This record gives sequence, C-alpha cells and structure tokens, in this order.
Amino acid sequence: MDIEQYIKDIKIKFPKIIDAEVVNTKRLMIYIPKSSLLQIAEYLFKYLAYRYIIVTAMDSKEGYEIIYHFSDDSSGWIVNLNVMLDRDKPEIESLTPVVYGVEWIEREIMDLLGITFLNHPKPERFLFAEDWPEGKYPLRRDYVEEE
Amino acid sequence: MGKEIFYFLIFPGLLFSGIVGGFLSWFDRKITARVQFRQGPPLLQPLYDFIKLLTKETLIPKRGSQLTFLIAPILALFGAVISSVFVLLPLFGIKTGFLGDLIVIIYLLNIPSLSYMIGALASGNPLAAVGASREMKLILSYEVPFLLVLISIIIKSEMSIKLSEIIAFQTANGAFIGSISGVIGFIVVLMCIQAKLGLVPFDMAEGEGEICDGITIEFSGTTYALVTLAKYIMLFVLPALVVALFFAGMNFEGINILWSILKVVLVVLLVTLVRNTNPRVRIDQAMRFFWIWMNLLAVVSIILAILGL
Amino acid sequence: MINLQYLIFLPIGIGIVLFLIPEFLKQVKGVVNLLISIFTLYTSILVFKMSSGIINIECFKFPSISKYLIFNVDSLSKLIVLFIGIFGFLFALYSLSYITKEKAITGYYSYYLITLGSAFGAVFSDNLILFIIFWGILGLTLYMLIKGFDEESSSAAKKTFILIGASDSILILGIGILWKITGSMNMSEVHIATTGTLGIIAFLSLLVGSFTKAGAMPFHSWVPDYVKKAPASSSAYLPASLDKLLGIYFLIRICRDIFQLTDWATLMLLIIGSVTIIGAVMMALVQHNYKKLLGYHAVSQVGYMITGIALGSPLGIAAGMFHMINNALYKGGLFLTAGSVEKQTGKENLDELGGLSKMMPLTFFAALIFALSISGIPPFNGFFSKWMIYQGIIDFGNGTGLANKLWIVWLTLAVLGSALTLASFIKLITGIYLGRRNEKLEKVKEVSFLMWLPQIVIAIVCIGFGIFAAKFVIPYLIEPVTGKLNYVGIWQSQSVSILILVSVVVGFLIYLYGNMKNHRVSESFIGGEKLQEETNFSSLDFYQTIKNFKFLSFCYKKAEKKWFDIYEIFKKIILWLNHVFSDAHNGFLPRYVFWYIAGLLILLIILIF
Amino acid sequence: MGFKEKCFKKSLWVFHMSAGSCNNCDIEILDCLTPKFDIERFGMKLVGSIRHADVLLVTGIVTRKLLPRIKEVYDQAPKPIVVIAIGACACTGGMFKDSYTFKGPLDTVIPVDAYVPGCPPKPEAMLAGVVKFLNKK
Amino acid sequence: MGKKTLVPLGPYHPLLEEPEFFKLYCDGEIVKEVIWETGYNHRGIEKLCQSKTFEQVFYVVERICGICSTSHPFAYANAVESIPGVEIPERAKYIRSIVGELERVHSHLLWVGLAGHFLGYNTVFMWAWKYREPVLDMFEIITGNRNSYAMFTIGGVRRDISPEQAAQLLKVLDEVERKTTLLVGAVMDDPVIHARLKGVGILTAEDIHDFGAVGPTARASGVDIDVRRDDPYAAYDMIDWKVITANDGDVFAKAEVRLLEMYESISIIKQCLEALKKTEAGDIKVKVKEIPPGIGIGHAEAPRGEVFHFVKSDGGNSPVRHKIRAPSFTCIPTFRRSCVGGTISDAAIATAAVDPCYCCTERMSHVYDYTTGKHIMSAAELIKLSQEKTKNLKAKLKV
Repeated sequence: MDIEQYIKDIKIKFPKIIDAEVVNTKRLMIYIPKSSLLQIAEYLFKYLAYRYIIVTAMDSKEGYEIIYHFSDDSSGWIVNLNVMLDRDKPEIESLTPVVYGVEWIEREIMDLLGITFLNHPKPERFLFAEDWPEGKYPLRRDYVEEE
Repeated sequence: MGKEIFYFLIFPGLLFSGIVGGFLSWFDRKITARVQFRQGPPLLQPLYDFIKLLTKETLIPKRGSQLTFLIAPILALFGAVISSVFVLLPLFGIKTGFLGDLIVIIYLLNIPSLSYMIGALASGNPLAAVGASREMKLILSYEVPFLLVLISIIIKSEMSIKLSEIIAFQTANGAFIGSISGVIGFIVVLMCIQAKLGLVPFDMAEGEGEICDGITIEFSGTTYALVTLAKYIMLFVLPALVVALFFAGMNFEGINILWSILKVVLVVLLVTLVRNTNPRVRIDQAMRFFWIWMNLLAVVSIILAILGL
Repeated sequence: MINLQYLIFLPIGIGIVLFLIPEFLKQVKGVVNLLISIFTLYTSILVFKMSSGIINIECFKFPSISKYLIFNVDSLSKLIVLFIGIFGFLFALYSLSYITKEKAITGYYSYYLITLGSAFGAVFSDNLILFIIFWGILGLTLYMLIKGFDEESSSAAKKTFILIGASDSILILGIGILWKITGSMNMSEVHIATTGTLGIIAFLSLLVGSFTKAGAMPFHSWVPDYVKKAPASSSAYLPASLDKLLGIYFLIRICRDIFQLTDWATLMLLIIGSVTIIGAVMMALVQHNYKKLLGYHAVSQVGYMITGIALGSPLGIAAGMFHMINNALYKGGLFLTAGSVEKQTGKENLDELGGLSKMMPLTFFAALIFALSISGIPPFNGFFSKWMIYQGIIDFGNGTGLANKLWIVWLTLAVLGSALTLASFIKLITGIYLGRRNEKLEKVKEVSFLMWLPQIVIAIVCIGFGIFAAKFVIPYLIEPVTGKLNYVGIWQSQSVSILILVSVVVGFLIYLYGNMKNHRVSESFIGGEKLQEETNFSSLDFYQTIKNFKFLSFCYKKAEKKWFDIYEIFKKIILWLNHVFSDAHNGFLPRYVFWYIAGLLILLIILIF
Repeated sequence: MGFKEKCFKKSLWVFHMSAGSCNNCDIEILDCLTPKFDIERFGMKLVGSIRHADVLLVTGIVTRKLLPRIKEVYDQAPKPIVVIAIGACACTGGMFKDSYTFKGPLDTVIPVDAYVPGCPPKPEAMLAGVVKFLNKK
Repeated sequence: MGKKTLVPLGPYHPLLEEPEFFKLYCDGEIVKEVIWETGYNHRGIEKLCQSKTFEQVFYVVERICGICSTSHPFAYANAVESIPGVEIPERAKYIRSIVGELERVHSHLLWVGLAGHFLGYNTVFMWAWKYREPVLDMFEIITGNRNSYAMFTIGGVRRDISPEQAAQLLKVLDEVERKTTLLVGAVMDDPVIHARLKGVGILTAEDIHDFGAVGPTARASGVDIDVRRDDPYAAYDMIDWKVITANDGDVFAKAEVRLLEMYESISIIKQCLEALKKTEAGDIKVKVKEIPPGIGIGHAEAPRGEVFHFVKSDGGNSPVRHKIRAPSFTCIPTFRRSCVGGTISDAAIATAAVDPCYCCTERMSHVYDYTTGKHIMSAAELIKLSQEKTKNLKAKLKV
C-alpha cells in the first residue's frame, strides 16, 4: 500500500478531511469533522471492505475524542478515523446503520462516557447495573467515586 | 393382600430393586469414569447421595402447585416399583397370582416419566416446562417402536402377552436373541430404554448444558431423593425387562446364577457405553430417529418374526 | 309398563310446559328440571332392574298409532338408559348454577328435558320410524342448545344442524332400503348380512347416521365447532355424553343386531376407527382453545369405541361399550370442569390461563382425574377399557381375515393414540391448572357447591370404575349384554390401587423421615435473574416441534384450510354447483319451460324403467 | 460423626458460580472434574441446578450488577450449603478491589465457609481446601 | 398466537462459565429472537488502574481473561513497543511465539472439551482436557504458572527457555499431536456429531464482515484473515506456516478450523524451538527506559481471534488511554444471526461455537492516567494478602 498516494487520494475524494498522518508503523490516523463520518466510514467499510475493529472514545484535553478503527487485512494497515466532539454537547451520529457491529460499543460508550449517539436503534444501558446512578460516567475526567 | 405388600415393599419391590438399582447406578458411573480415564465414585456412592438428599432442605417453588409438586415424586417411585414387581416376579420365576401382562407393563413404565413431567410442570419453572415438553415428545417417539418390538415378541411367543409365558417359551425353545428378528428387536429396545432412562444421547429432557437439568431442575432435598431412587430402580427394571424379553429370563440353579446376573449387567454395560460414545441429539432429531429408523427396524423385526426367523 | 311412558313422555311433556313459564323465572325452571331428572334417574334404575322383552304400548284411541309404539327393553338399552338417567341428573345439577343470565339460552331447560325424553325414546324404540322421530328431535334440540348470539356461533349451530340433518336424511334412506329388503320396520326382527348392493347401501346409510351422532371421522367436524361455542353444560350433555351413548348404542345395534358384519365391513370400521383416533388427537394436540381441544378428543375417543365394536368379539364389544360409558363419564366431566374454568375466569384460550390449581383445587383434582383417565393411565377407568380393547385386538389377531392379519396396525395406532392423548392433556392440564400462576388470575375462586359436586361425583365414579372394573362394573353392567368375557391378559386393578395408597403412605413417611419439616418456599431457579414475571414457557408451544415436521406441517396446513371437513367440502361443491347452475338461469320464460319439460322427461324415463 | 454427616461429606454436589471473574478459576474448577484430578472419587460432581447443590464455589470479585443475583441464587440454594470462595478475587477483591463496580469481597455479601486463595488456585489447592474444611467441620 | 415465550439462559447456567444472560424468545423450541443482557462481569478496570505503570499493566491485562492470558499481553506489548519503536531480540520473539502458540493449543483443546460438555458428550470433554493437562504442565515448567503466566515484559520476555525445557516441550508436543489425532478422528467422523453440528449456526462471510468477527469464527466462514500473517509480529514472519480456513460457516466448520489449527501451532512451536538453538541464550530483553508521547496500536491473534489494544501515552509513566478490544466482543454478537431460526439446543451450541469469553468482552479495561503511580501490589503479594485475610477470618470465626 503506497501510503502517500493513499492519503492524497482520500483527501481528494473527501475534501472535508482535516488531516491525515501516519502515527506509527502501518497505522494511519485520519482526522475528520463529525459531519462527514458516515460517508467516510461507509467508503471504508462498504467500498474498500475494510474490517471494522472497534471504537475508542476518550476524554482528552481538547474534548471527547472518538476513534473508529478499521483494518485493511490485505496490507496489514490500520486506518483510524478520529472525530473530536465538543465537550458541552457530546453528540454524534450513530454508525450502526452503516456498520452493524458498532451497536454494542456505542452503547458502551454511552454508558462510560455519556456521549449521545443520534439515531441509535437501541439506546439503552449496556454494561451497568440497574441501580447505577444516572449521569455518572466513570471514564470522564471529572468522575468522582460515590460514597 | 399382605403378600402383595411384601412383594411391593421388600422383595422384589422397593427395597430390593432400590438396592440393586443403586448398585447398577454405581456400576454405570464407574464404567463411565473408566471410559473417561477416571477412577470413579466409591461403591456406596448411590447410598450416600440418597441419604444426603433426604437430609437436605426441601425447597418448594412459589409459583406452582405445591401439593402436586410434592406428590409427583411419590407417584414416580410408585410407577418404578410397581413395574419392577411386575417385571421381576416372572423374571425370578416366582409363581404368584399377582401379575400384569405386557400392556400393563408398558403403561406402568411410563408412569415415572409422567410423574416427572407433572412435577416439573407443577413447579412453574420455564426451563422445567421446556424439559417436560421434551420428555413428552420423547415418549411419543419411543412408544411406537417399543410397542412394535413387544408385538414381535408376542408373535414369536405365539400370541402370549404374559411375561411368565414368554420366559417359559424361551426356556423351552431358546432365547429370542438367537434369531435375526430378536437381534434387530434388541437393538431397537436398547435405544428405547436409553430414551426411557433419559441418558445421552436422549437426555434432552434433562439437558444439563441447555436447560439446567430441565425436568428435575426444581426438585431438591427429599423430593429429589425420591426422584433419584425412582431413577435407580428404573435403571434396574428396564434392563431386567430386556433380559426377560430377549435373554430367556433368569435361572437360579447352580452356575446359572452367575449367568443371570451377567445378563443384566451386560445390558447395563451396553446402555452405559452407548451413553458415553454419543453426544446429545436435538429433540427433533430424536423424534425423527425413532419415528423413521427405529420404526423401520421394528417393522423389519416383526416381518422376520412372522416369517419365523 | 308405566315406567317407559314416564321416562319418555313425562320429560317431553314437562319440557313443552316449561316453554310457557317466562324466562325470568329461570331458577324455577332449573329446579323443575332437576326434579324431573331425579325422577327419571329413579325410573331408569327401576327400568334397569326390569326384565327384558319387547313392549308394545297400547294407545287406546288410535290403534293405528299403537302399532308403531313398539319398544325393545333388552340389556343393552337398559344399560344405556341407566347412564342417560345418571348424566341427565348430574348435568341438571350443574346447569342450575352454571346457566346464569349471560349464558342464558331461551328455553334451555325445555330443550334439556325434551332431549332427555327423546334420548330415552330413541334408545327404547324398536320401531325404526319411532326411532327416527326421536333421533330427529335430538338433532333439533342439539341445534337449539347452542346460543346463537354472534356470527361464529350461529355458523357453528348451522353447521351442526346441517350435518346432523343431512345424516338423518341418509339414515331415513337406509331405513327405507331396509324396509324394502326385509319388509319389517322393527329392529328386533331384522338381521341381514352386509352383502348385495342394497344391503351395503343400507348398512352404510345407517352407519352415517350413527357416526354423525357419535362424531366419528369423517362426519366429526360439527363437534369441535359446537363445543367451542356452546355452553359447557350443553357440550357435556350432548356431544360428550348423550350423543356418544346414542351413536354408539345405534352402532352396536347396527353391527350386532341389524347386520351381520362381513370382512370388508370390519376392515372399513377398523380403518375409520383408527383414522378417527389418530386424526382427531393430532388436531387436538395443536389447539389453543381448551374447549375445542376437548371437542377433538370427543371425536378421538369415538375411534376406540368403533375399533372395539368392529372387532365383533364379545370382548371387543364389551370393551367398546365400557369405553363408551367411561368416555361419557370423563368427557362429560371434562366439559364441566372446562365450563367451571370458563365461568370463573372468562378466558377461553390456554395461554391466558395457568396456575389455577391453587385457586380451584377441587376442579383441578377432578380435571386431573379425568385427564389421567382419558389418557389411559392405570388404575383409572380409561385404562381398563383401553386395555380391554388392546386385548380384543390381540385376540382378534388370531383370526384369518385381512382385517385380522392387520391387527398390529390397529394395536399400534390405538396405543399411539393413547400416548398422543396423554400429550395433549399434559398441555391442557399445564395450560389451565399447572404451570406458572398468572398474576391476573389471583382472585379467581372455586366454583359453587352445585357445580363442583357433579365434577367430584363423576371423578369418584371414574376412579371406582377403574378400580372395581373387573370385580363389579363389568359383571353387573357389561356382561349381561355381551356374555361372559375371557381376558387374555392380567390386570389387578384393586391390588395395584391399594399399593398406590401404600406407596403414598410410604412416600409421606419418607418425607417425614427426611428433612420435610424444614421445607421452604422459594422462587423458581431461572439462573438468578429476577425475571420471574416474564419468563414462562407457554404450554401452547409444547408440540410446535411436531408441527414443524414436513409431512405433518403439510397435513396441519391442509386441516387449517378445512380440507378434512366434510361440511366445508360439500359447501364448496354446492357453491360450485350453484355457480354452474346459475348459468341455466337467464330470466327468460322459454328457457325455464325447457328445463321443466326436460326434467319431466327424465323422470318419466326413470319411472318407466 | 453421625451417618448423615458422613453421607453429606461423601456426596458433595458442586454448583459453580462466577461473580465477575477472569475465567481462570472457573476453568480450574472444571479442571477438577477431569481425569487428572477426578473429584468424582470423593463423590463430588458438578450439577446444573442450584437446587441440587451442596457446595457453592464462587469465583471472582462481586460486581455491582451481580450483587443482587448472587444473593438471589444463594437464597434459592437448599441449606445446609457450603460456600467456598475460590481465588484471590473472591477472597479479597484482588487487584480489582479499587474498581468502581467492586461490591465485594464475597464474605460481605453471603456467609463464606472457606477461602481458597490463589490467582488462580491450582485444582489441587481447591481439593485440599474443600477437604480441609470438611475435616475441620 | 404470535406471543413468544421467554426462555432464560443464564446468568447462572451450566452452559456459561461466566455470568451472562441470554433471553431466548422462542416459538416452541425454535428461537425467534435473542436478546443479550450483559455487564455482569464488567469490572471497569480503569479507576483501579489509574496508577498502574506501563510495566504493571501487563499483569492487569493478563487477568482480562484467564484463557487468553498471553494474547492480551502480546497485543499490549505490540502496542506499547511500537510507540518508541523498540525492536526486541530475536530469541525473545521466538519465546513469545512459543508461549502464544502453546496457549492456542491449550485453548482449542479446552474449547473442544467444553463443546463436548455442552453437547452432553462428556467423554470428549474428559479426553480433551486430559490431553490438555501436559500442555498446562509445560506452562508451569516454562513460565512458572499454569494459567496466568506473567511471561512478557516491555522489550522482551522475563524468562528464558533452557535446552532441557525445550527437549521436554518437544516430547510433550509429540504426545499431544498424537492424542489430538486420536481425538480428531473420534470427533470428526462421528455421524451423531455431524448430525448435531453440521448446518447449525451458519454464519456467512457477509455476516462476518457486518459484525467484524475475527479468528476461527471468521475463518470457518471462508474469511481468510489472520493477524499473524496479515500484520506479522513476533516470529511469525520468520517461520513457515499456513492459515486454516473452512467454507461452511457452521459449528462443525468452526470445530474443524480449531482442530486443524492445533497442528499448525504445534508445527510453529517446533520450528521456533529449532530456531532457538541458533540464538544466544539469555538474550531475551532490551531495556526500554521510557515511553515517549504517542499512539500505539497493537494487535495479536489470540486463539479466539484478533486482540486489539490502543495505547496512548503522554510521555508519563502510565498510559493515558488504553482501549482493549477482545475478539469475543465482535464474535459474540453474531449469535443474532446464528441462533435465530434454530432450536434451543442449537442456540446453546451456536453461542458456544464462537468460543465466547464474556470476561474479555466486558473487561474493556480503560486505562488512563495523568498522575504517576503509587505502589500497586503484584499478584504474589495479592495472594499473600488473601492468605493472610483468610487466616484472620478463620481465627475470627474459630474454625
């Protein structure tokens, strides 16, 4: 996989891409705005038939960061889509209509980080017990243990 | 009446067949362990299990019919014991007026299964209900081949439906296992008693990995002790019935005692081996197996029996 | 012979008088009904003790009528009458509190009494014309005893009426041919073989009459529809008990007295019997409505009786008769329990019920006994009669005919039918009484004394008939009809019943010895999850696996489309014919004149030749 | 020691319950059944329903979601029942004791009769634990 | 009636080692819909791990799952070592591969046994687990523990394999290979097993892509993926081996893939042992002073499929964010396609067919930290602590 060419191509195809960089050996990170997530993900997952791996969400200094990991198994490259969310209004379109398998991890992120996924088919509690208090998200930096 | 009660409670009923059944259950477990390169339980294990269960606390399900739940194990025990009496009396050659014919025995042998079902359904547990429905479907499937084999036996013994006469006929003319139809019938009956005993591959009513012991899931303590005892007895009665039907019964003169015991042990051994070399099948597969293949074999056995083979 | 007149004409007369009493005095009517039925019960016992013989009742004024009033009091009719009397009384008792305002059918008690009288009349009549009159009245009252309040029930009533009516007309045809062959209208004087075209047609026509009344396949289809819609007391009264008694009574008359069965007739009867057993019970297995389920069983059990009677041996006929009596007992009882459940809960489907055993213990006890009886579980009465039938079949196998050679088939199907019956009753008992208790049904109460008493009485009779069958019941009731019986096998119901008691005692002793004192009530174990309310394996789903088999699912689909329903088949044919003949109508006079003349010509040709 | 107690000790039926474990202890419990260890020698066997159990082997930390379920299952068990905490997690909470879903250790939830520590304890250790407990009793 | 009945499977169910809850909505025996309730095993490691150093995280991820207790450290090592770009010594690479493949053998044998157990075929269960014992013993010899090995460290491995151990290992492998052949013959040719497993729980390649399923689950459906080949790590590009695939996608194909993979693993270990002789003993570790800021993404092929670790470092002592994706997380959801339409019995084995590991699925350790660490106890200390506590309790309870 000629990575220079690849980055060039994808930037032409999706002009909204903010940046794309090789972060490590065989790891590509593409920074995208949240509005173009569905298109790019569909392109990667459906057109290029990349394998969906997982979604990582974290509470970083700039805001809530969500990274969608896709794998190109023919070359061993892992392509990551990085979306930065506003800390005040953590909302993003759900990827479930495109990638069926995302449903669970999105629910988990909802539980752990309190990010809202719009149009999620089943936005219910996933991991936590029934008596877990509402509005407590253990992965947020401002989380404090109860008691 | 006293004689009947003696037959029922002491010999060859509750006490005797319970002890022998317990022994056979130990034998079954020991052979299983041996097949699996293990050592297996000690000889008195069935007794320990039984006594322990007797002394445990009994839990009664909240959302079911409690009296029915408690009576069901007793009826199961009754079914097992009464069929043991009717099978063993002719088998041991005890001459008495207290008898039942083959049709009666078929019906009595179903009483334990029926009682488990009613008990399971009375418990109100959904998994038990799944188990009970499977048990019922299993009865539907093995009933016909079992009956067909019995019919072939009836034909071979010249239309006699009394066990003692069938044994006498065999003693005079050679055991039925010696003929082709006998061998085929024996195979069918072996499968049927496997299903009747609820052992792998036909243990879907209890399917531990699927429905947590299914039909017996709610029995605990004393109730489960009775269920266990009924199972021990069934493990003796059914092989004994097979011995009576195919191996010319038992004979208690001199060295023949050894042979007589060996016959029962052999049937139990076969049952155990089948159990240990097969996975559990699905209920629809089991039904298809009995409805098509076993019935076919049984019909072949009947035809051969009519032809005198 | 005053008893006979009382038995037959008193109920009919009182029934007609009851029409005059206004409907709102329902309780008065009920009490009158009960009194009359007690009287008829008493009289029928008197009749049972009477000596047998042909009785011609003199009607003073009209000698021409008197010649038709010929009654045959023999051991068979006496037995049937005794049981009609018993059931008439028990169901009258039950009706008293069951038939309330919302269940009201106009003139319920009038029809009840007319039915009772006609049933006595039909059983005693020796003259075939008299017989067909009573028989016809029974068909009519059957129709009147269903409440036609909505479309479904009206269509069920219509279906019943048409099927019964059509079969009655075929019956009249048969009687006519019989008269043509023998020149006699009295049953006791007729005895011919089922040979020759006319003889066969007569035999078949009479069979159709008896089969439709009893509800054997393929004339069964009115039974399930009827019982689904009719009040339970009507269902218990007619399709479950009286119609069975009458239909099978007539079948015995046909097979034993009027005709002499040849080989093919036996074979045919056995095939019909077996098909009825299996076909109906397979349908029962997948029903959702418990009354309809019972209706299919009412059909299925007829198969056993037909099988027994077709065997022709004393043992077979005795078995058929005993099964008829037993069936009338437990099936009537089952309908009563179903009626009680329906009255107390208002639910008709199995999946809406569950766990009623706690709230309705007496009804549950009775229903359990009936269910075990009908499934042929020793030591109840159903087992004894089935056991007799099996023995009859094995004995029958010694014969030489084609039907005899196929004894294995009949035996296997009969036993399979019994297992399937057990399966569907497990479903019924679970669906209504056992299983998980439905929260909505917590407030359900046991039915009133007048309603549970008949159930319990019948249940105790079921147990008693099972235990003392060989010792008392068969010798006193059945053997006068058939002669002494020789059993092939052995079944000691009394000793075994005592042993059941012994084992229950021993069982409770074991419970006492064990840790039963420390029992504890706990939620059922479903893996620790707190979902007790939601988790429930509905009894409806029990036999889905069976339904999923390819061949069977094909049959069930066809059955759902009513392929096996003779009424629907004929309806379709007639509609099709209508369609064909509608072309003949164009509204012009010459065309009609032409048809008219053509018809006359054809008639003329037929008459000439 | 009466005969009844002897029977109880000779016929221990084991129900295995995981309270949020890492699978290691669970697998090692299953390992006890296998030819190398063969607990059936001592009359023990693994049962599928809590109603038949005499011994409750609990592994893992007690997670928040499982807490009510564990109590429920313990309540449904016929008494007397021996509860044995298997592994460091069940005994103390192990390295997960600071987790926000940790509600244990087990002995704060249900009464525990014996502890078999280790991460995971070897099958031999489990057998030794059970046997030692029974001998003391 | 259209009303479906709920048959509960779990949370405490003999089918499941871990607490898990399947709601099977059934029409008779036929499963119409499955709903999975989860989170029972969720232990939320991140709060507890706030103060773990990069080195200590190894022991945490090891306890994500007891069965794949090498795979997670493997992927974590790949991720962490990629941040500074450390090249570990060749000998360490081989040792890592040996441990990884040995684990695959034991895990697959374990699955075969459990599958037999679920099918009621206890003989297979006993046999498979009997043959698995020598493998566990080998682990004990090589690493010091039967299950949680603590073998890996940043920049290499912690223990060397001596020539004697290697010889012993070879002997055990020969034995296991022989016994496996026996087992494969017994399992693969049994008509009843065929009847029970073939055509059950079928997953198409499309389903696999939709869910992102990996490992034997994917390979059994003809999806030819294997991280060891696609993105080689450790010693996998230095030896000769092939990826096993099957096309049917049913439970039987999954069993077949697993059984055949065992042979491959054994062959890989043998080659590694051969290669070990050529490298210098003791050269098993390079020193890694600190982890610079950056993102490390590592994956490794566990017995159940690809394990994925995402590590973000800010140059401190601990990861800022550590995201773990266990293979089961994408494999388990496939029951939505594989169980529906089958019977309850099929559902039991179809869910077991992906070799689900609920611990892995729910662990989802999220490790992030800005502050540097306080002292964390090691596993050995934990054991000591628990023993002490037991002693105390015993004293208190006077037993």
